[in-house]
Amino acid sequence: MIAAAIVALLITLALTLIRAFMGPSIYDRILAVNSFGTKTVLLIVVGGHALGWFSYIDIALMYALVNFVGTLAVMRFFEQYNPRGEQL
Amino acid sequence: MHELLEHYNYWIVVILMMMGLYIVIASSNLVKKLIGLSVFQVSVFILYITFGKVTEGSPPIITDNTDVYSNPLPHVLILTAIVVGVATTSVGLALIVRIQEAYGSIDEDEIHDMDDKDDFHIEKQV
Amino acid sequence: MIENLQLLIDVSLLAFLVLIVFASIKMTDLFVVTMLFGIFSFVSALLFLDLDAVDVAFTEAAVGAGFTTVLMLSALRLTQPYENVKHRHSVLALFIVILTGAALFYGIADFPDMGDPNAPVHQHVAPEYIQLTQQKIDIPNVVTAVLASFRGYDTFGETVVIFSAGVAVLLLLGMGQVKCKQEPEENLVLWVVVKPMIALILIFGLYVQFHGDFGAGGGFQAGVIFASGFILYSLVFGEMYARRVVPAAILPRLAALGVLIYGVTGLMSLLSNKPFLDYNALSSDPVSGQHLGILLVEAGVGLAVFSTILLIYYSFSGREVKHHA
Amino acid sequence: MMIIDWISDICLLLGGILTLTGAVGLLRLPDFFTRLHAASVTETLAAMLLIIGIILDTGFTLDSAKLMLLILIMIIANPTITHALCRAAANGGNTPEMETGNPLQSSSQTVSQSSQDKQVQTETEISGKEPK
Repeated sequence: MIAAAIVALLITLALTLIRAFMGPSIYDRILAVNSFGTKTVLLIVVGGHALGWFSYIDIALMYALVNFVGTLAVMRFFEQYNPRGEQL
Repeated sequence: MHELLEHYNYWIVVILMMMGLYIVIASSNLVKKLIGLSVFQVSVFILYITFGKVTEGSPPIITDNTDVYSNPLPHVLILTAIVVGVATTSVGLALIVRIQEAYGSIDEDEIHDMDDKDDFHIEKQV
Repeated sequence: MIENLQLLIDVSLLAFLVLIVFASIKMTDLFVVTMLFGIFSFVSALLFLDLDAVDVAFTEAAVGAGFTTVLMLSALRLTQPYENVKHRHSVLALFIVILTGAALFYGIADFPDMGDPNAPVHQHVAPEYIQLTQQKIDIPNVVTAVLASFRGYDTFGETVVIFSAGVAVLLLLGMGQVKCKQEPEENLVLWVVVKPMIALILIFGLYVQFHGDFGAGGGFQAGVIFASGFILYSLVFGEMYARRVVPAAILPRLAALGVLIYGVTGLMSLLSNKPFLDYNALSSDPVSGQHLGILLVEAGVGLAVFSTILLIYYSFSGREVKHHA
Repeated sequence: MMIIDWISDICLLLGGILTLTGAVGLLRLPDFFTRLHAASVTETLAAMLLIIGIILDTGFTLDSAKLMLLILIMIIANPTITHALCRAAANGGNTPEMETGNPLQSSSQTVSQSSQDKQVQTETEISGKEPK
């Protein structure tokens, strides 16, 4: 089952990446990038357990925190640059 | 086929490296050039880490379970290289911000044009 | 089965890397390129994890994906986030790239096979380091031992490089000032959630700092994580408040103090007629001397990295947007 | 022991299926808000199921405690991001597109009265009236 979960996660990553490339609005891209980050955390947990990576849980925790900070930063700076409206 | 399977990491490293180089040369936007440099940098990191890997080896953290460890030396070099890389990137970005404030543009071609015009004016005055 | 899985993960991650870079070559919106570079770092960190480099994966995730993204975004705020497509030298670049690439591909054919235990890299210094770490330093993480003890000189140099990068950014951009109009909008949900999250990030930073001897982690990573906690505070509550918690003026001093802790640890061993940075002199028992030395050095590195990173962030985000007349 | 293994397998399988459906939704649904909706499913439920599957497989150790912490972080952080993103998109002039006009406007009086909600609704109303 773990193998199936890993394959599902890899396909998910590919699909999310396609959404990040397609856009169309900047919010779609932010959503896709954030979603990509979450899926990598899951891939680390599942893959790390299956393949026996060393201290994978610390790294998964760290990824989750960094992903949170990064996405908030993207939103904050986008809001600063483009405060009201102006559809991209 | 054997060659391809044993070396696929290296192939991808070269492809990434060349893509980074392409961005650096092709794009005239300075921020994008820095991103290209960072891509180049990461490809070198992957190259080093691939060198350090030993088949069936475990990470270089000593446990009772195994005797075969991957090579710790590339890890140390790359660990510090990453942090130094971000320090140099930040200095580069600071320079770009100052260029933007001085010229009103971060496009290399436009900056060159402005410089040429300035030189022309100075020659005229002389 | 397991090997097939590993191969599958490895190959798909490499494919993702190529796809991401290929897409970001075509994009002209630099916001998007920066975000894509963030996930590029994420994926490459995952690849490092797969190639047994736990510490490197940790650093790349914290520095590459976290801080570099924030830094580039704050630089984009001060410049233009669009690339002019007309100014591209595609033909010249393609020519150079194909030429160089062909040369490199030719060179690759001579490389040793991936994971070959008899490759020249694994013959010379590395086995000694692994053996000596067990005998003389007695901490499990060989990477930390090599970083802080065997190659302490290099790491000292790198700490100084980071410190001087901070000084350079400070000279170029200044400390910056905060105006009220830059404050973020009120968002109650974010405020409630982020407060405990910051506490968690800071505790995690401390864990990484002091757990570096036993597992993945160390001063470099902990410094970045600690700084990202404060960066998060400044992003959500406004930089004005963040500067009240950690004033910008003390950051250069803290960075200098970090480098100083490292240097003084080295000087202590000079006092007892041992070489610079020989931690055996720090205690009567050589092994506990090594432990103490590594702890002090990592603390110095952590402090220097933390304050430099936060200083660079303040310099960029505190600068006013000036439009060229 | 057998039962725990079974439950773990079922959790992993369900989690895998949910991530896939979420990704397909992210790719195929027509506008931003529906995509957000699809993505949020995978970011909470599927993440929880996958990590619980791993916890059941590792047994009760320090690792499983850390994994619990990871679940906690993901459960709190991801909906927050989704909320903030939705709000930013609504402020940025991105309104949900529906065939029967904009139902947010007609139903906005009936929803709860807390000040936070009110603020969000008025903002969507304003941006909804703006010309496209």
